[in-house]
Formats: sequence, structure tokens, C-alpha cells
Amino acid sequence: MTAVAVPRAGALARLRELRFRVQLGTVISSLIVLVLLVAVVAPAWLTHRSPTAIDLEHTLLPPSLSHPFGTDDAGRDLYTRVVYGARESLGIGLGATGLAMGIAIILGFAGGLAGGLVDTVIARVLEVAFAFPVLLLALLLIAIRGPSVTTEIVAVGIGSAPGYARMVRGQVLAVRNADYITAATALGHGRWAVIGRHLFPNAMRPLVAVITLGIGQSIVWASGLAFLGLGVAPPSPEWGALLDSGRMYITTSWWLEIMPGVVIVLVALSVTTLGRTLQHRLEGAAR
Amino acid sequence: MSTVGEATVPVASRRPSARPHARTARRILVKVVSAVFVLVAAASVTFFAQLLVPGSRATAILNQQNGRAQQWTAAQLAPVNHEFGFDKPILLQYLDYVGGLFRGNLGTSYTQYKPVTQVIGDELVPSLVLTVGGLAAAWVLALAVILLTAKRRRFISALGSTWEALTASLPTYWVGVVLLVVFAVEIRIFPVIGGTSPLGTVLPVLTLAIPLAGFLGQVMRDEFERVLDQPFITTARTRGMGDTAVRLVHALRHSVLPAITLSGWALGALVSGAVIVENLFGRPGIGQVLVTAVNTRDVPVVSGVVLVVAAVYVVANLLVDLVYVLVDPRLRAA
Amino acid sequence: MSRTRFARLAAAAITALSVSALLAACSASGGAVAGLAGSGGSASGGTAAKGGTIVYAAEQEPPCLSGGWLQEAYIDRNILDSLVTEASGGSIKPWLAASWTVSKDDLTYTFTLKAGVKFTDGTPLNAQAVVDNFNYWEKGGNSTAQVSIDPYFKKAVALDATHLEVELNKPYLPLLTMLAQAYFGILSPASLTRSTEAQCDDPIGSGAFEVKQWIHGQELILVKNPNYTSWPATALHQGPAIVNEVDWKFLSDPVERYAALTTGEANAMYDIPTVDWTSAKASYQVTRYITPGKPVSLYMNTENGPFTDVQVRQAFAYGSDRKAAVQTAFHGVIPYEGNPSVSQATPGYDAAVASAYPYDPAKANQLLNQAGWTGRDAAGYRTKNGKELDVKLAYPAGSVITDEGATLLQILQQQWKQIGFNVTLVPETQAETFSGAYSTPTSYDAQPWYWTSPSAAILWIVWRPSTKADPNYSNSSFYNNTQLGSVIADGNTAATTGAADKYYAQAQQIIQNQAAAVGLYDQTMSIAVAGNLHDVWLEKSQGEPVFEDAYFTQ
Amino acid sequence: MTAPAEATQENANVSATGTPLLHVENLRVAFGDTEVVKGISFTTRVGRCLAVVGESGSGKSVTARTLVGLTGPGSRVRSDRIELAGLDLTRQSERSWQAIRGREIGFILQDALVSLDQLRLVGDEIAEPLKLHKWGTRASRRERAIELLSSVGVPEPEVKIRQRPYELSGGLRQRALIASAIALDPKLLVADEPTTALDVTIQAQVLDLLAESKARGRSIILISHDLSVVARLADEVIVMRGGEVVEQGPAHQVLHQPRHEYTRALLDAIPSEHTRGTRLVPAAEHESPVRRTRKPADRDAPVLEARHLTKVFRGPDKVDRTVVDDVSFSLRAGETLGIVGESGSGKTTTARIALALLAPTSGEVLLRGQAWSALSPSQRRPQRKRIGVIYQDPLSSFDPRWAVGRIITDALRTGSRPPSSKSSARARAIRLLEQVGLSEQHLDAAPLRLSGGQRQRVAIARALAPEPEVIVCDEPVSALDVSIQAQVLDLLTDLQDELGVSYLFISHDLGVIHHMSDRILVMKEGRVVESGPADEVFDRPQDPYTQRLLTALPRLAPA
Repeated sequence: MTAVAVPRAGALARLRELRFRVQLGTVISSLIVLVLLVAVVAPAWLTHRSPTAIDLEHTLLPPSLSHPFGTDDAGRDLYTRVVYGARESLGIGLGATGLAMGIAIILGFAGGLAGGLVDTVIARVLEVAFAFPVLLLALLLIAIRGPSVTTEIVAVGIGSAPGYARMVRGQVLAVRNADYITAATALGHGRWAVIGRHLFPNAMRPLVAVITLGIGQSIVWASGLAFLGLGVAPPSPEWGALLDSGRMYITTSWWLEIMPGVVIVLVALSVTTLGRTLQHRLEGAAR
Repeated sequence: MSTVGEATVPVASRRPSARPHARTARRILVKVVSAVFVLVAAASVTFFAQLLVPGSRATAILNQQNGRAQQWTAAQLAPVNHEFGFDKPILLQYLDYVGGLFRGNLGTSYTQYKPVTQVIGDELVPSLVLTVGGLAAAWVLALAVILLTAKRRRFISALGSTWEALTASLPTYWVGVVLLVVFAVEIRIFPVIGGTSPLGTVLPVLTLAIPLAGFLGQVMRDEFERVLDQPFITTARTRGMGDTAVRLVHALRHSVLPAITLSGWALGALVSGAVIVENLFGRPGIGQVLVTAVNTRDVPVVSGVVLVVAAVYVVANLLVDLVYVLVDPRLRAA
Repeated sequence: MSRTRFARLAAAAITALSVSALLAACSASGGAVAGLAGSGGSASGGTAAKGGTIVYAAEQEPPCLSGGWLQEAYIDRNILDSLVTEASGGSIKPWLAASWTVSKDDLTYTFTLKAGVKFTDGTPLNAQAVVDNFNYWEKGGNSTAQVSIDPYFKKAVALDATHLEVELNKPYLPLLTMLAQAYFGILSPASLTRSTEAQCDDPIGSGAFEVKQWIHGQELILVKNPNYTSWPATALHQGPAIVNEVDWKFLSDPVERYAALTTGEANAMYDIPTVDWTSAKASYQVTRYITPGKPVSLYMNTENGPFTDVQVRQAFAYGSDRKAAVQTAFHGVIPYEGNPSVSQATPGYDAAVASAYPYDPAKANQLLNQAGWTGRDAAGYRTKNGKELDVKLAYPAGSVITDEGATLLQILQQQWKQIGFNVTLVPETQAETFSGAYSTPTSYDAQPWYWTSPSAAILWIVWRPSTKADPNYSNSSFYNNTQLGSVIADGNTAATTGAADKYYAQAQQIIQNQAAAVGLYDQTMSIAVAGNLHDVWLEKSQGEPVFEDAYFTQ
Repeated sequence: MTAPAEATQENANVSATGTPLLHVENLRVAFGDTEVVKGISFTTRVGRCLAVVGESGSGKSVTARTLVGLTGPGSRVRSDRIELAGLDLTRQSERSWQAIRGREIGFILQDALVSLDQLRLVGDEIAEPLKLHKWGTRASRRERAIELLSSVGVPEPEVKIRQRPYELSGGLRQRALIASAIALDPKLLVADEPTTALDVTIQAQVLDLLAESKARGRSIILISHDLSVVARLADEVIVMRGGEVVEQGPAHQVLHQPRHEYTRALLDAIPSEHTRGTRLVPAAEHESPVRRTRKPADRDAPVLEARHLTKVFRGPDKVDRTVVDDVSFSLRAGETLGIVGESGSGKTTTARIALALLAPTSGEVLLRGQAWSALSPSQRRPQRKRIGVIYQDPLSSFDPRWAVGRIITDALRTGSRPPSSKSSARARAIRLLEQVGLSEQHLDAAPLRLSGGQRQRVAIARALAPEPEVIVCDEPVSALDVSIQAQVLDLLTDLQDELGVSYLFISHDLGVIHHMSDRILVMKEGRVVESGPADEVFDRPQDPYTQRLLTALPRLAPA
């Protein structure tokens, strides 16, 4: 029997294949996310001021070297507030997306795997849930529980869960019929082993990108709630709250509205860009 | 010419069923029943959710009539409880409400003393104009950017996809504030108080459309670039078709399919956005009604708005299904 | 987000008036009134013109035009006429009532109506119509009107077509002042018998304007009543309204309202954002009105929590530079009010009380030490027996407390932190506020609120001690002081305003000494009017804007 | 504008002369630094067919696309000369290329299911070149489309133009694609794998159609990996490998007296009735194919037995379709049973029933005489190790996250002798890899990074790991190039000799089936139309369908 030559799977070739296609956008996005993570973990590394320290002598100062984003109506340094706000804003993003994904995985897998009556019931439940857009749900929930970070997380989480649930279900259905699932069954593996070892990880893989998109979107939604006066309690520097309190000054002290807005957009954009890069890589790897 | 007949290829798969009319009727019935279920369920969930709000409804009504925030004596609450039927068991109130739904009666507003149908009916059209306009504008924007930038020179493509990612990340409300200040206050092209006038509708519609266009564009771009690599595109080129024509005649129709599906899903985002936009631009609509009703605990109005949103959702998704089949008739066979 | 200005009413007593700070052209246009009845006379701004539409950028849209909200009264003033009106200095002048007499025992009021007045539905105004209105108020048709007269009103009787008699159970000096408010606008008898819904959408009166169309969520269009004959004695001109329409736009966002004025889309606006105050004053006719009644002050929960200890309450009052904070947060536009019980615009206001509790951290610390809050935890907050000095400060966000107010509270929060208070700010949603979620002793430690009223009798409403038999749910400090109660009651029954004011001053001192409430700032109302629009004025009882005399100049 | 009638007349005159039409001299195409076509020259003649043959990566498709100026983005094309009937194609602007494409050169791609726009009407697709080149009016173009469809043998063309490509059968669809390519009767037709992915009978029809075009004096460039397809049509053949021409010459010479070793290897690698019992790839030490000695099959002990299998599927329209209809067979130890049939014949469903991945509607499958399909899933699970499976697309049958080593050790654990430790699992995995011609260094490789042949070897190793008695091979070589296919087929037969395992071998390729099978089942529309020993079925087919299949089969030897 002829031994087939080993393919060009040598270290060098593989390195070239694996090489991250470095794009400017990805680099910038990574940097922004890195700074964001520092802001979450150790905000004091990025600023020496306190986010709540008021200074009635220096209110509404425009951006300058000592106050890069200017100061607000209580003389607080806006840059510092934005830095400290990262933790809560990102917490809302992660919490809401995590909650949404948790619900989506349970419903999506139950529906996709069980099929039949269970699937029909879940599909109906999802349809009803779809009738509650994120903001509507948030309004109702906040009316019930009062505004808080937890309420925002729950509202945005539950509100975005049906969309994810459909995606998860779709993935489960697609992966369920994949040849490698059949192959594992044909090898004699049990149902739960196949689900745990093959179906779950592979169904969830493309959703990694969706999750990163969701984090950015949740932050954006939270800022919408703040606009309706339903954001977190002051003096929290949560970004949505900053946007809301800046609105009054849009024509007189623009930086109060524009700076946090730019930060929200940049962060959402960066997280999304990284998510898409990841998605393309995963898709590329699966092909 | 070979004489091997085509008969060897089974085409039985697309033979219509024996009783097509009965089947169509059944399918329609199923759709109607499930639509009614969704509507009633949505209204019911809202009905019960609002009972969870702390404090009694009678207290809320008295406080809101008198502009106070206090407790009331049982004697003061009793007439209100009686007038609105809060003294009946919850289950009975619920059954009354659901029974009313089937008769087209959504109840009476606690604050405006009008039938909910009327409260919402007045505001429905401006909201529909806003959301449908927003969706349409988003499509136009997204398509324009895709046709101009997808699979062009690297720089142009990157510009297009960056634009999409950027706009998709914009908070609706922030877009609105910036548009308002720039185009109504600084450069006075559009009115600040737009109301429902056509000119005044431009900024609200754009506010809704810009972030949505980013989303649609992202989905379309992936699909568009994939489609442009398909063999049938090469076929069209080998017939002597130019690039622009290939994009318009062949690629476009294929690449809008996922965006059509997304449009059904985007409805939630549009409704949410409408709540913000209506409040920001002082524009009448069910978004404003909703916020006011939630604030004043006007239970029937909130439930009514949810019902309307659910109905719009159901109808929109039927439309999406229809449009999908129009664009891609392959699904009709399935 | 809508910012409800809750109507606050006075159930009790006394006339007298608010200070109104009229600025710029408004006072100048006072002279241009009389000659304007027929053709457009000339005024300071240029040639006066008849007709036109005033676009008024108002704030909150009420759900109903027949109710007890201040925002409803603002509109009603322009479509309904009342029996009397209030003039500068608190004097009461004729309106629908041409004249009136009061019996010696102060129990019977006899009104003589203006002749020839017709409602806009064509029916004539007669004594019986007014009697019907009294009965309607008493029945609760307008909740604010009802509680304003309920304990005193006995009955109203029509003597003939133009004369009626109103009988009281006991003397009630503020009756006429109360009747001057728009809650007491006279409705056509036909209007009274209609459904609540119709009454809400289109109340019919004899006013200078009538409702043409209400586009919910957008605007209320008022059209001039061409047959108007019943202008009040305080009117700036004789005759029907000069403009054809008033377009009452509902714009909740102050930035947008001001923008509408600057772009010329609106001719007048309600509630100028304080940040734009200086520029507004430079470009427009700006009028500010300080509301009488209870100013925006913090109710201190004396029944439960840390503020049950008077020393802690006093320390709280000393512990922050409220004056400087109000100055900063409101950009120097809204005045600080150190008197927590009545505003500087209220008759009987005690200015000495207002200067108590200056910013004095040393004193605050000393009081807290005395009160036993001597420990400090890791975060720097004071503790007593291992318990942190926590204060839950709930506030009706967006409605009572605007964004500027929220900034004020955040500034104060930081100052309180310095002396060891851990103040948690809890914004209440409107739904929570209305539901009474923050109305019980266990739900908050401090809560800011205001209550407009033309009289210091507001003290009775707020501070009357609560009893089992007759609970006073308006006493949001849960402060039951029988001595305070009797001092206020003495004030209410005093024969002269001078005597009454002495009692009221005593009451203000007790409240301030006990720190049962902590003063913050005065509730104000302001409008800005474009340069080419003249004679828009605010009436005196509660600052209702009046458009019937207004006219444009080219 | 060319009136078709005139054109035909003109063609008749020149058909036999062999006038040169297209000259290509020293064509080189590079993508970035990689040259994929390295200097190729040829001439096509009127009424003749030039075939370009090669395996994947040979540069044949790039060559074809370069001829219509669609080499693709990032490419660099150099040549000494490309000239079509006096027209210099090396210096054309995109605009003038658009005028040439479709009118001067027609292009046919493989499988019309992806090469025609599925969302447009067939009539519009056919009329598109006419419209693009401003031919006639809307009405006349419609007429012409009907005419064209009818000329390529599509029945009821008036109906078909109002249908969409997916509504047509594979054969009709491919004809519609050809109709659109010849709409303006271009002088040169470039057909890039026009019959790949088509069933053999349809393939024959399409080739006939091209032959007809050739007979009408059109010049054809046929791109194919399949030498037997080429044999049917080509007058001249170019064999390419790695962008280079290895052999070029008249068809009969290249196909029957190949001068180059590579051409010869390619030809030898084609399985057919002639290669039965021989190795397709000569072992290194042997110069010529060696006759294998087959163990006699144990005739008396059926390993796997199917009795009257029937499978009915209910479609979404609630209509029942019988996909497998009363199929019986028995597979004996050490034997290969071939199931052959075209798409939709039910052969894959039969395989899935045999694997008990699908329950039959009626009938049963027995394993060594014991119940198999009738077992409950939990009863069956421990037995599964006795039947292995190899799929057409090995890559999709591997969990994309797993490396080769994990795939194989996972299979080892399901066998009757699960490895006791990590190291023994590893050792056995290496042994299996060596058995299928791979080595230890493949253990950590991701299947994605392996070549097609290597992937199929991994799949075979996985199937062997639990030491099964039967392996179901479902189209195991259909996606492979002919030389790789030969290696895999050789491997399978070697393993059978070595281990005595039985194969249920499913393929649409009659050559492969004939090469591999001891006995054969011919399936059509769910039914077995003929069965028997391989040679018997192939040499003396009884059923008309089998006969038709065999007639349609392209062969190297002129039919």
C-alpha cells in the first residue's frame, strides 16, 4: 500500500492559513475594547478623579487638557464619569445578553430537539413574546419593579430573548441534521452524549458573534430607557444616564451629550466589529 | 437528439394535493386561530402584569385625577372601585376584559374616559406612517449603500461596511437629538415642531431609519457578496452583462431575502424606536400614548397598545411571508 | 418624559397674592390696552395687527380638560370665564359677576351677573347656570374645585335671571380668591350634562376661545369666540380676542420648546430651561412667576428611620450648602428657599425662618455626635450600634423634580456624604408616584415635594395632625404635633390677616425648629414671548397664561 | 445581429474544413505570486471540439474563464496571442468584452441549478443574451426563446419559459442553460464541466446536444475532469496538471496511446468492468496492474439481510411518497454488494435503513440473523459497533471542532475492545491511520486542512475503529478526483482482503460499482429493477432501465 504524502500541513503553511487577517478596523476595535476592559476592572488606572466629586467652581467647562470631555452641571469631570460608567453599562450589556441567551438556549434547544407539541407550544410562546418589543417590556417591568440596573437587565434580556431563541432553534435544527451528528449516532453514542458533545457546541458556535452584537445593542437599548427617564438612579455615571442628563445642554454645552454618545457608539461599534471578525473566522474555519 | 425520455425523472414532488381548497382553507384557519391566540395572550399577559404594579388602581386613579401621591381612605376608594369594577374578583374582571376583546371592546381609559379603541385609533395612523416610513427609508438607504459599495474596490467596500456597522451602533434617541439640533435648530431645513406634516415627518423617519439601515445593510452585504460569487452570476457575465446590470438584475433579488426576514424581526426595534422618536419629536402616536398610559397606570390603554403592537406584528409577519414568496417563489413549492 | 406640574390647591382660607416678577415689555404693553378694541392700534413693537395664530409651546398634555391639574387650569383659563378674577395685590375684581355683596355674618354671598353673556353653544348665562356649576363642583365634577369649597359650601340659589345667592356653613374668607382660579370656570348647563368624555375633550364656556380641535399627542387648537363680551376687569383690552387662534402645542422636551421659539415656529413658550435663561432674557419678553404655597422642600420622615431623631434632621439641614447648590443647579435663575413650609410668594411668609440652618458642617457633625452617630465605617459613613446612617431620598423624577432638580440632589448628596450621611437617591417613576408606592412611612426617609396654593392656609393641609378617625395623608413628614395643629387652626379662624399671619409665622418657626421639613427652592413658572407678540400675561391666582389680549405687530 | 437561419447555412459549408478559429499562444495566468496557468497554447477549429482535461487545481477552469475575460479579481493574464477569428482578445476593454461575451463566445457552466438564476423565469434567462445584445423586440425574443428551447429538445417550450429553473428536471434545466448559451449562435462554445453532477442518462443527453452543436459547425472547448466524457466528444485533448500541459494531441491518440505517464495513470485509474479485480494504482514495486486474489465469499452466512423494506415519507403537503419500495437483499461475509441508481432512486434511504438510522415503514433488517431494525434504540446502541459507515462528504461527517486523533479515538471507544488508557488509544489510532495510508503526524490535524483523499482515509479509519463486520459505503468516492478515487478504492479492497469486512457499496457511478462489487442491485424510483452477480448484470442486462443506463455510460473505448 502506498503511503500518501503528508500534505502541506506543515507548521509554516498552517501558520499562514491561521494568520489573522489583520485589518485596521479590527486593531482599533481591539484597542477600544481593551481600554473598555481596563475601565471596567480598574477605572482608577485611567483617571485620578472621582466620578462623583462635585466642584461648584468649575461647572460646564468645555473640553480641555485637564478635562478632556469637559465638566458637567455639577462640576464633575465627564471623562471620569464615562470611565466609571463603563462597569455598569457593560454590566447591563453582558447581563442582558447573558440572560437573553440563557432563556434562548433553553427554549431553542427544547423546541429544536423535542419537536412536535413542545416545539409548537414554544413557537406560540415566542410569537407572543415577539409582540413585546424591548422598550414596551421595559416600560411594563419598570412600572412594576421601579427603575434599576437589574430591571434594565431583565427587561432588555427578556425583550431580546425571543430573537435569540429563534436563532438557537434554527441552529439546532440545522446542526441536528448534520452528517457528523448522524455519524456519531451510527457509532453508537447515546442521545444525550451526542447532544452534549456535538450538537450543543456546534449549534452555539455561530452565536458567539451574535452574542457580541447583543452586548453592543443592549447598551444602546439601555440608553433609550434612560431617555424615557427610566434609567438607573443618579449619581450613577451609567452612559445612558449621562446621555439623558446631557440632552438639556445640547445647544449650550454640547460635550455633555456628544462625548458620551460618541463613546457609546464607539464601544458598540468595536464590540460588533470584533464579533463580526470572529464570525467570519468561525465561518471560515467551518467551511 | 437523444430519445431518453424525461419521464425517468420524477416530478411528482410538486403535484398539488387532492383537495387543494380544503387544504388552503385549513391553512388559513390555522393562521387565523394562531393570530387570535397571539393577540389575546399578549393582551392577557399585559393585563396581569399591570396588576403586579404596587398600589391599587383606585389609588392611582384618585392620585392622578387630583395630582397627588398619597394614600386614600377606604371610603374615598370605594366609589372608584365600584365605578371601574375593581371590587369584582380579578378572574371576573379578566373574563370581562377578554370577552370584551372578542366584541371589539378594549375597555375604557381610566384617564380619558374614552373607549380605548378611540384613544388608540386616533394615534395609530401617525405611528404607522412613522414606522412604515422608517422601514421604507431604511431599505432605500441600505440598498443604495449596498449597490454602491458592496464588492467594489477594497477601500470603497470598507467604507460601506464601516458606515453600516457605525449606523447600526447608534442609539435611536441620540440620532434624533443630533438630527434635530443640526437640521432643525442650526440649519433650519426641517421644523422643530414637526407634528404630522410631511416635512416634519422627515427627521423622525430618518431617526428610525438610519440605525435600522445599518442592520439591514450588514445582512444584505454578506448575502450580496456571497451571491456575487455564485455560478449564475458568472453565467450572466458570460452572456455579456455589465457589472451594474448584474448587481441590479441578478444579485439584488437574491441578497434581499435575509433582510426581508429581518424586517419582520425589526418590527420590535421599530416600535421601540417609535416610542422614543415620538416622545423626542413631540409627535402623536401610540408610542406617546403608551408611555403616558404606563405612567398613569391606565391599564386598559396599555393592554390595548400591546394588543395593537401584537396585531401589527402578526400582520407584518404575514406580509413578510408573502413578500418572501413573491421574491423567492421557490418557497411556494415547499 | 412628561413633567407633570401637579396642581396643588388650597382648601382653606385667605386672599392675598403672589409676587409676580414681570420683566421687559410686558409691563410696557400695559398702557396699550384701551384703544385696541376696533382696529389695531399702534404699540411699542410696530404696527399692531388683528388676527393671526399664536403658537404656544406648552409642556404637558393633560388627559382631560375638566380636572384638577394646574396644566388643565392653564388651558381652561382661556376657554372658561370665572365669576371673579384676582388683580395685583390680591384684590378680587369682577368678571362674570358684575358685582357682589357679602352678608354681615360672612355666610351669604349675593352675586349680580353681567347681562347679555352667552355661552359658545348659544345658551345664555343666567343665575341658574351658575347654580348648576356650584352643584357640579360640589358633586365632584372638578375634584380640585370640590375640595376647595367642600367643607364650607352649603348651597347656591338663583334669585332671578341675574342674581344668585351662595350660602356657607361657616365663614370662609378665601372663597372669592378660590373662585378666581380656572378650576371654577363656569360651564354651559348643556355642557354639564354631557358624558365625562365629551366634558374632557371640549368643555363649553363663555370664554374668549373655544376648543376647535384636539390632536392628542400633538396640539390643542383654540379658536377665538367672536361674540365674546365677558372679559374680566383685569383685561388689557375690551372685546373679543385679537388673534384668531391659539395653537397650544404639547412639547415635553424643554430644549425643543426653546428651539421652537428660537426658530420662530412658536411665538411663546412655557417654562424656559434655566440654562437658556440669560439668552432668553436678551431676546424675548420673559416673565417669571413664583408660585405661592409650599415650596419645593424635603418632607422628613419623623415616624420611621434616622430622621425620627430631631438632631439628625437638624444635622441634615446644616450639612449641605443648599443655597450654593440651588444657585449652581438652576444657573442662578430659581431662588433658594430656606423656609420649608411656605414660599416667599405666599402671604404670611416669615423671612426670618428662611435664614435658619446655614451651611455649617461643624454644627452638623456635632449634632450627629450628640445623637450617637459616632462610628464611621469603611466607606466613611457614620454608624450607630453598627448600623449605617442611611437615608433613602425618594423623588418624583421628571414631574416634581426636573433634571436640574436631580442635579441639585446629587450635589447635596455629595455634601451630606462629607458629614457621614449615606444618601441614596431613588427616582420614582410616575406610575409609582401615582400608585402611592412612596406614600407610607416605611417607603422613604426624605422626599421633596411642592404644593401650590394662594394662601398660607396650605399649612393646615400639610401639617394637620393625623388621627385615627381623620387621617391626614397629606402630612408626608408623618409629623403629628398637636401644638402646631392648634397654632395653624388659630390662624385659619383669625379675624384679620395681620393676626392670622402671626399664627402662621409661629407655625413656620415650629416646623423649621423641628426640621420637620428642609427647604430647597421655590416653585416657579416662566414664559418667554417673541418680540412681535404683545400682551400675553399671567393671571395672579396661579400664573395661568392669558391670550385674549395678545396681538402681533409687524 | 445574426439571423439564426443564415448562420446554420453558413456553418454547413465550413463544418468539415477545420478552419482555425481561436489561437491561444503561451497563456499564463497568475493570482498574486502563484502562477496557476503556466504557458499553454492551443488552436480550436470550426466544427471541432477541444477538450481540456485535468484534476482539481490543474488550471483548466481558469483557462476557460480567461477566454471570456473573466479570470477574476486579482489575476494577471499574459500571453503572446489570443485571437478569435482575427479579433485580438488580449486588448479588450470591459465594455468591448461585454459585446463579445454571449455573441462571439458562449459559455456553459456545470449544473444549471446553480448556474441559472433560480428566481427568474426560464424564458427571461434564455432571452437575456438576446436582450443584452439588443436582438429583436420583446416579443421576438420570446419567440426565439421558445424556438431555442425546442431546438435543444425541451418539450412544451411555451410552458417551460414561464417556469423557473428549479421547477424543471435536471436534464431540462441543463438544456435551458445550453439554450441560453447558444441563443446568439456564437462561433465558440466554452463548456466548463457541463455534465458534472448530472445523472448518467442526462449526461448522455447533454453530450449529444453539444455534439449536435459541433456538427452544425460550432467550435467547442470542453473542460472536464472526466476522461470518459471527453472521449465521447473531443477531437483534440489537452491534459493539464498543476497549470502545465502534460500532453496534447488528437483525442484517440491521447486516450488510447498516451505518451505521458500522468495521462496513462489517469486512464488506468478509471474504474470499469476492465479493472475489476485489479489495482487501479500500481503499487510502487510493480510496473503493471496486478491481478488480485479474492477470497471466496462465504456464501452461506448472510451478515446483513434486508427483507421487503419499504419506506414512505409524508411531505409537507401531506402527500405520501414511497421512497423505498419492497427492497430485499442479503450481504454475505467478506463480500461487496453494490447498489447503483440515479438520484432519487432510493439508494441512500436504503443505506440509512440498513444502518438503522431510519426505521422502515414495513419490512425488516436482520444482522447475523438477529433483529436489527426492530430493536429499540437502547438495545441497538451496543450493537452499533458491528456496522460502520463511510459518507460521500467525509468533512461534513466530522465534528468541525475535532482533530483527527479525537475522531478516531472516539470511535475506538465505541468498539468491543475500548482502549484501556489514553496511550493505548493513541497507539491504536496511529495503527489505524497507518492502515489507511496516513501516519502519526495526521493525529493532530484538523480535517479541514486535509485533502479530500486524506479526509476519506480518516473516515475509513474511523469506520474501521470499532472493528465492524459490515461497512456501508454511501458514495464514498463521488467527490474525489479520479486518481484519488483510485487510491481510495484500492484501499477499500485491500482492507476487505485483509479484514474480511463486508461492504454495502452505494454509488451512482456504474464504473465504480462494477469495479468494486461482487453482486449488484440496480434501483430505480425506490424499486430494485435488477440484481445479480456484477458481470452478469453488466454483460447481460435484463431490465430495459439497466440497459439504458449502460448505453448512456460514457466509455473510453468508442461506443
